[in-house]
Amino acid sequence: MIPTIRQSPLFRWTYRAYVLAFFVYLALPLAVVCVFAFNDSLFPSLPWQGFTWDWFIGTERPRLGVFNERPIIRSIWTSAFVAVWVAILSVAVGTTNAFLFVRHNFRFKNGLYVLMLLPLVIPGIILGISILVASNTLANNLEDATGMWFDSLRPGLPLVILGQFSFIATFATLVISARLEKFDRSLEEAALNLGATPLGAVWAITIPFLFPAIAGATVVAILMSFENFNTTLMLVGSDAPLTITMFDRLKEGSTPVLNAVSLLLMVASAALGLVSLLLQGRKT
Amino acid sequence: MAEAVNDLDCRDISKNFAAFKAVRDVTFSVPPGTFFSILGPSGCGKTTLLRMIAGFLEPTSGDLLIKGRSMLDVPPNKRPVSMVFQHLALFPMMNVGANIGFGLRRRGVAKAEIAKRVEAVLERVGLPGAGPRGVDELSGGQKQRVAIARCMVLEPDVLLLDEPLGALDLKLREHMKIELKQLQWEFNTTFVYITHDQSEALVMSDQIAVMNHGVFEQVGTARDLYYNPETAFVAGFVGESNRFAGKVEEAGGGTLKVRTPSGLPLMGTAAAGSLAVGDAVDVFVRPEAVRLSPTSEGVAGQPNVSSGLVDSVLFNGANSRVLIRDAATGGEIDVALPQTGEFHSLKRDDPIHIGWDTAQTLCFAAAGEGS
Amino acid sequence: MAEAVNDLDCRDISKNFAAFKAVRDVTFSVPPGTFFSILGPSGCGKTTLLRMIAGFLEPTSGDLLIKGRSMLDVPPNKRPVSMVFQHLALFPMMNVGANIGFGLRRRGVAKAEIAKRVEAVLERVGLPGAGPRGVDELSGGQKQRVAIARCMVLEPDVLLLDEPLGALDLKLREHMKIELKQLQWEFNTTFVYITHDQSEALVMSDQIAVMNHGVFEQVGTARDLYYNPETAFVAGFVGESNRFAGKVEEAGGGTLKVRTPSGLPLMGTAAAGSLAVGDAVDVFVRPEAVRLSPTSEGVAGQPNVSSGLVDSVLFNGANSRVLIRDAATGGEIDVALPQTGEFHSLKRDDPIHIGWDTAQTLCFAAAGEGS
Amino acid sequence: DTLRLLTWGGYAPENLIEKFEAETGHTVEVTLSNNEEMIAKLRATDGGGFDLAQPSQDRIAGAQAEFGIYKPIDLSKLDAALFIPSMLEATKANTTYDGKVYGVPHVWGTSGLVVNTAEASGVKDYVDLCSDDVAGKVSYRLKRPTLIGFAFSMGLDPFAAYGDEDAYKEILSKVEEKLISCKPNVKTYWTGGDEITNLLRSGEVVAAMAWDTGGWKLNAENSDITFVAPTSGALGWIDTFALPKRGRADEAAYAWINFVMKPENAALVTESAGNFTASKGGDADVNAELKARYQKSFPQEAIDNIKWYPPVPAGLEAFEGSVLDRVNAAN
Amino acid sequence: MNASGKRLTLILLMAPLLIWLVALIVIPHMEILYVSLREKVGVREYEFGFANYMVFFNEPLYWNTFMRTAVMSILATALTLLIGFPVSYYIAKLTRGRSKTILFLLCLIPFWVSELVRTYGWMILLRESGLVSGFLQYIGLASEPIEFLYNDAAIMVGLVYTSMLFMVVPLVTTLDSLDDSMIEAAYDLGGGGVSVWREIVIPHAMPGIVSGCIIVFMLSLGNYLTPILLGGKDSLWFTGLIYSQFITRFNWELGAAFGMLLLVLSSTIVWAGLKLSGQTLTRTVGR
Ligand SMILES: Nc1ncnc2c1ncn2[C@@H]1O[C@H](COP(=O)(O)OP(=O)(O)OP(=O)(O)O)[C@@H](O)[C@H]1O
Ligand SMILES: Nc1ncnc2c1ncn2[C@@H]1O[C@H](COP(=O)(O)OP(=O)(O)OP(=O)(O)O)[C@@H](O)[C@H]1O
Ligand SMILES: NCCCCNCCCN
Ligand SMILES: [Mg+2]
Ligand SMILES: [Mg+2]
Repeated sequence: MIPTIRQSPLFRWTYRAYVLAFFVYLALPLAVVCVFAFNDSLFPSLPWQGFTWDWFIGTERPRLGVFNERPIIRSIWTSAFVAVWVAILSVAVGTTNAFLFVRHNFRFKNGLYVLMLLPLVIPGIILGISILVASNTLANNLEDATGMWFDSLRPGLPLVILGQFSFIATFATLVISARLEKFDRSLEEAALNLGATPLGAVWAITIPFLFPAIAGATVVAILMSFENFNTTLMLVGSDAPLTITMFDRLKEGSTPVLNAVSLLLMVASAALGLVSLLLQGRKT
Repeated sequence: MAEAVNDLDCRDISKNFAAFKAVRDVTFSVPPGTFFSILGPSGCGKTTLLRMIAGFLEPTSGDLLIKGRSMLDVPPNKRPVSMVFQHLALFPMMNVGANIGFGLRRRGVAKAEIAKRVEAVLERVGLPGAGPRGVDELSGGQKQRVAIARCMVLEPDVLLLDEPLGALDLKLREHMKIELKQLQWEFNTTFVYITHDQSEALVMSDQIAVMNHGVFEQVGTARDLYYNPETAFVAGFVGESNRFAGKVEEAGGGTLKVRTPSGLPLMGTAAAGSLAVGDAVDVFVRPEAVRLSPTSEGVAGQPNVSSGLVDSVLFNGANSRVLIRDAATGGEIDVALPQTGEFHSLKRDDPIHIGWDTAQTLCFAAAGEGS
Repeated sequence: MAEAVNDLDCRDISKNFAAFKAVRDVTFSVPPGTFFSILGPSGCGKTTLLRMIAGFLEPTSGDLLIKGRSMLDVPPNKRPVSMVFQHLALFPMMNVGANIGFGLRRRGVAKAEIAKRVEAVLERVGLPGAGPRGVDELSGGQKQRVAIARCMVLEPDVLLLDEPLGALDLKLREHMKIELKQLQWEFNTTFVYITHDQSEALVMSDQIAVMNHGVFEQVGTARDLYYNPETAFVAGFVGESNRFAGKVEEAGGGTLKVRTPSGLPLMGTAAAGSLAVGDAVDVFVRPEAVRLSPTSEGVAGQPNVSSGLVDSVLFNGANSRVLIRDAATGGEIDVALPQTGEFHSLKRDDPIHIGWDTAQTLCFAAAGEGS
Repeated sequence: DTLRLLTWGGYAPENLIEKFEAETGHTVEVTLSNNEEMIAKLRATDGGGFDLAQPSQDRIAGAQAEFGIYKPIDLSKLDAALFIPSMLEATKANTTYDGKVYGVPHVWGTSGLVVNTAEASGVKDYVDLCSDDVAGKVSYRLKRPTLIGFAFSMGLDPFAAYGDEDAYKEILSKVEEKLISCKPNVKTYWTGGDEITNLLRSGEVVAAMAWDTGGWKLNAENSDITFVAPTSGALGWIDTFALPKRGRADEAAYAWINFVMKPENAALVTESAGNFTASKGGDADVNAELKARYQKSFPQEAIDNIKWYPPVPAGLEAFEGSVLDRVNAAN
Repeated sequence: MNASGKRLTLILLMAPLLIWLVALIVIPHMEILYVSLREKVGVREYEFGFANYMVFFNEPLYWNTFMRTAVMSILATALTLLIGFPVSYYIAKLTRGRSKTILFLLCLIPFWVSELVRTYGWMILLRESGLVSGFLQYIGLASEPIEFLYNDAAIMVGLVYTSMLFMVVPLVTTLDSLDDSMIEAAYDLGGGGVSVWREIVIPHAMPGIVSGCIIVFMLSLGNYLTPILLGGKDSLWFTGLIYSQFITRFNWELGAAFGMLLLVLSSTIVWAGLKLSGQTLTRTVGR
């Protein structure tokens, strides 16, 4: 149960074995994907044909490596572009929301809070569809009325960003609120008392205090944006983020390049996760 | 109202939270250099009052002057007062030096000057060279001193302290009581200190205001409050007391005869106002005012006498007590054991006689409030 | 060991955490019905010892008997001891009744019987009818009582308490001290109580073990410890003391002459072991053992005399103190003001004379440990 | 300009794009898709987001009627001489809506059977996929070509019934029955070209209804596997060029069409997509192996037997959809 | 701060929230509700009515798929909980310091790549010519290749895998906050393994359990990729139907109706779950 309560060795070992098996289960598919990034074969599956770096650095079709695959490189940039915007928007709105919900009392606060949680429980595809339909109607009406074109209301990166933001903002709000709740208001009052202006106190004291949560929320937002598929699928236009490109590839013409990209992605995510952990661990 | 300018004047200050009156028409003045404490039970409005002085709450009515200047329209960051918060509110993201320099930076003092002043104040609080240390690396007592240094570096007219010792452990608290008093002496700044711990207030203060339900019940020196409480609340809240309810049977010449419901006759003094025959009264007797004697002769000369069995002996070194179950009333009486060690062999169920003086038997009109 | 069966016997019990010895060869016995306290500074190994008794830690060596039966192979849920945890560990997901009934349900007691016993124990701790209340609706003191009731309903042979008052505020702690003692008296159960607050231990206990660095320094009644400490650590830790370092100049007839580095001569008693001329010693004098006098004649008869100026008066009602700066040594001496109120008019810088007895000047071989 | 191209895998190989960019100064961004998604995307964007799309010729007029997502092609900007005339004419006819032409041909090919002849030599027509000796080792898509193909191989003529809703429904219900009874034979309904290629390669599937190119690609690796034109006729499709209504780079789009239809460029497309194009002389430079495979799969009578898709009337997909759903649900 | 300043702050803080929720959540959902109520009567012709909903109720396929999706999602949620709970408990209560952090981080690993890649990994493993089948043949447990892909069990594996993180994180957080002394107290009072779990651990973990279950359930219900890629010929998923109505059938009206139904279904099940466990959304998901 807990370390101070003795258990039979059999139980202890079974338990450990179970936990080990669990982690093997978690690691297995990813490990397989990584290993096959080095398979010297045109297909990302058995049999094993030997080791090669081609799927990273190959320059000749069909053995074109990730680094030389223009569409893949471009979609990575697209994903990064989307992720950065989603992170900026989510964290900004998450921060103001945190201040609103933690610091203020107003009518319908509870109702608004539940509404704010709702995106967590709306299936991603529905979020995507509803935004698609609404923006489509809006665009049609605007275009009928003005005779101008409103391309940013049509599927494309702006909508993808908004679609992802619509639910990632909830995560950011929760992460940042949790930290703000732990903030001792008297720190801000102390700053006022020492001569800081109200905004100055928030800037000098509260925001630095929130920094680990803001950094954490940024990382979470970037990771979630990078991996989002369902919502993006419905809103994507001509510039496809990486997951969508990979999905298309999976339908037509997959090679171990997909594994290679995945491997790179894992390395990047791991690095990002570590950085955020270090940031969070720095002060708590 | 004071001739010389006071550091702080509160005039009929009140604060209502919706219908609830947290502070009611409180008026007091603090002359320069005073250690002024506000003592009262939890929820009596101490923090509310202090936060009005600091500017974090607007008074519902009344005026508030610092050095003779009204503060009502001055925002907190412009008032010449500094505050030490209950949990100190040191900025965890800054080191000690940055914490102390914060206020100076806000005032736009030059960097080199800030460094100089920070080091100077650190020296005064006994932490020379602690500037680069992290706040988390400090002990509780050191944090306390940094919090005070952070305020003192701004040379405030008044330093406000909201139960700053509340979070410390027992031993450290004892120690810091003395240290705080010493720091105040050294800086010679006006301190307004709030606490619900009477021993803190008694030990440190020049003046103490006892607060209850939003009003000041009495303002005076520690001795005034202890020996001459003006209200039953003060008598009960400041120091330990045995408390009896009763009715005045005879009144005359400043001496009252009171009888408790169980029939015990008590000779006492009217502590405040005048009391007439038939008035319901609360009577207070301090444990150390009661004399013990193994025989009835030993207390024969006392105006108040009684006897009973020892219920328990609470040995606590110099502060030992004995709880005596009064034979006549069945009530429990708390008596301090003499520091001489004379009665240290008392045990449960030993018979004992007690007696005490009229002057130390304070009677107040019954109100039903107290600690 | 004991002829009559003890409720608890610890025999040479030790606990090592890797290389660190948290508890070293501790041996003690607790006869039935005793309130046994273990008093020691933070980190001395109290909790470790208690958790071994409860079964949450395995001793590295030694044996542990309850009612004469070794407990080494008995898991915690089978031991006839119950424990009140520091933060009480009341189950927040259950109401008061369910909390108290938990242990009975585990024993398969019938529902109706459980309800009866729960109500009975609630009555005994003064909370009749509180069964359906939520744990969060209780005040600190009430929670305390529920935690005790939850254990007592199981009629354990020994009740273990790990600083149960630590989380309470000052006033409540004072109150609960007395209440706890009373509950123990009523239930007539053996209590093993650990604390680092000497006043708790002194007030409540029949027997106190003073623990330091994993060993028991002294076991005895509160008075033994206070008046006859066997080690310098006990003398310093239990009660307040003035402490002087010095060297033995003369030894003979149980009386020692000691001189402090600043030249003050002290006449004292060797408290433990024998001390020879030239030995470095620590000397302890209790504040209440020191007599005050405005004139040197007033203390002329005392074997130890000195004089100085009042540094500060710490007024605290019956527990007032005066800090005197000794003229000879420049050191500070802490003296209790007589409860009679005799010296209450003392002020800073008043000249004063002090004196104290040989018997109350306890000398220990210097070791360098203390509170 | 940037040409945003919505097309099929293989129709715009990297080397072709590089050549085009070097020649014209335009840049090309490719989005891969299929017929349904092309229409769905263009519907959602109201014909925006892309400058050139490549739906099949049979799926243009209906979509235009319903959603109005294309703009007419200005034939004067195209070099008609680059196209095989018969194909150009047929495509123009099929993609005319309201008197305007919306599509010109690019790549053509067929779907039929890809068979591992060593293990499933018996599979000659779509219905043979339901025979017991290949049980559990066949695959096809749950899409409209499957319905059409099975209808033909069951001796029905779905194209003839396009105009007659009831007759068409009648045919569909028969096909539905067949597909449901055939379901236990199916390993999985494939959804992407890659998936079926992998299934055939690994031997997990030995016969499938699939595009000809897939069969030829596999043949290069394993000579047992090849494309077989079904006895009831392969289904012939032509993927076109169509201009989305709100495309912004028409210049580049026309330039692209004229560029890729040049024989030497068309050969590059064939190289990468595996299918022949409507470019006149475009097959000249194509490598001999591919031609050989093509000829092996398509003797003259098989070519003559190809069933070319006529335009799909608007709304027909709804019936087909529910049939497919029911097949999917049956068990 | 004075009253009008406070008011201004409130308004400024409220604005982003309201813009976000109204523009991206409320209006779009009203919009699909509106679209779902449009009946298609001809080419570019629509009428107001419930025909799209009737289609759903009259077509057993849709109805069955709907139920199937719900049941499978509940099953996936239960499995995730069962598998994840012991592990969360292990991390929260049986490890300390560094190893706790490391194990917790290991739980986040699947999150490092997109669902697509995770699923893709499972395909490589489970297919007939894949690693699992190969391994079983290698150790002699199977004599010929076995197909693990294209069935509901494979979907389950994928769903549980994809959701695990969202179960483990809230569980570890709540279990972490269970004071060891609670468990010790229960033992001390005579409790044994089972009773301590039932009466102390599980009730304490309830908010985490509910929070994890809600998220996992919603993720499973709303999943698209896993059933498509791992599922077999019978493995229909309701989101797949919605997708195909929108994308392959161009029938936004029916798709919108399906979307609304999915929303109603999910809200109902979540609501029922909250009621049954006596929790609230704010207390669980919104911690
Ligand atoms: N913002 C507020 N709104 C409503 N009531 C309040 C508010 N702040 C304080 N109160 C009430 O005013 C009374 C006085 O509160 P205050 O904090 O001043 O007490 P205190 O004397 O400082 O107590 P403590 O010793 O517990 O800190 C309490 O009853 C409290 O509940
Ligand atoms: N599990 C452990 N591993 C290593 N060292 C430990 C462990 N538990 C306790 N210690 C060490 O043993 C010593 C005694 O600890 P213990 O908790 O018994 O002290 P304590 O007397 O109860 O102190 P406190 O009054 O602060 O509760 C301490 O130095 C502590 O750091
Ligand atoms: N029903 C028309 C199918 C069109 C297929 N185009 C396929 C291209 C494959 N590379
Ligand atoms: Mg307060
Ligand atoms: Mg301890």
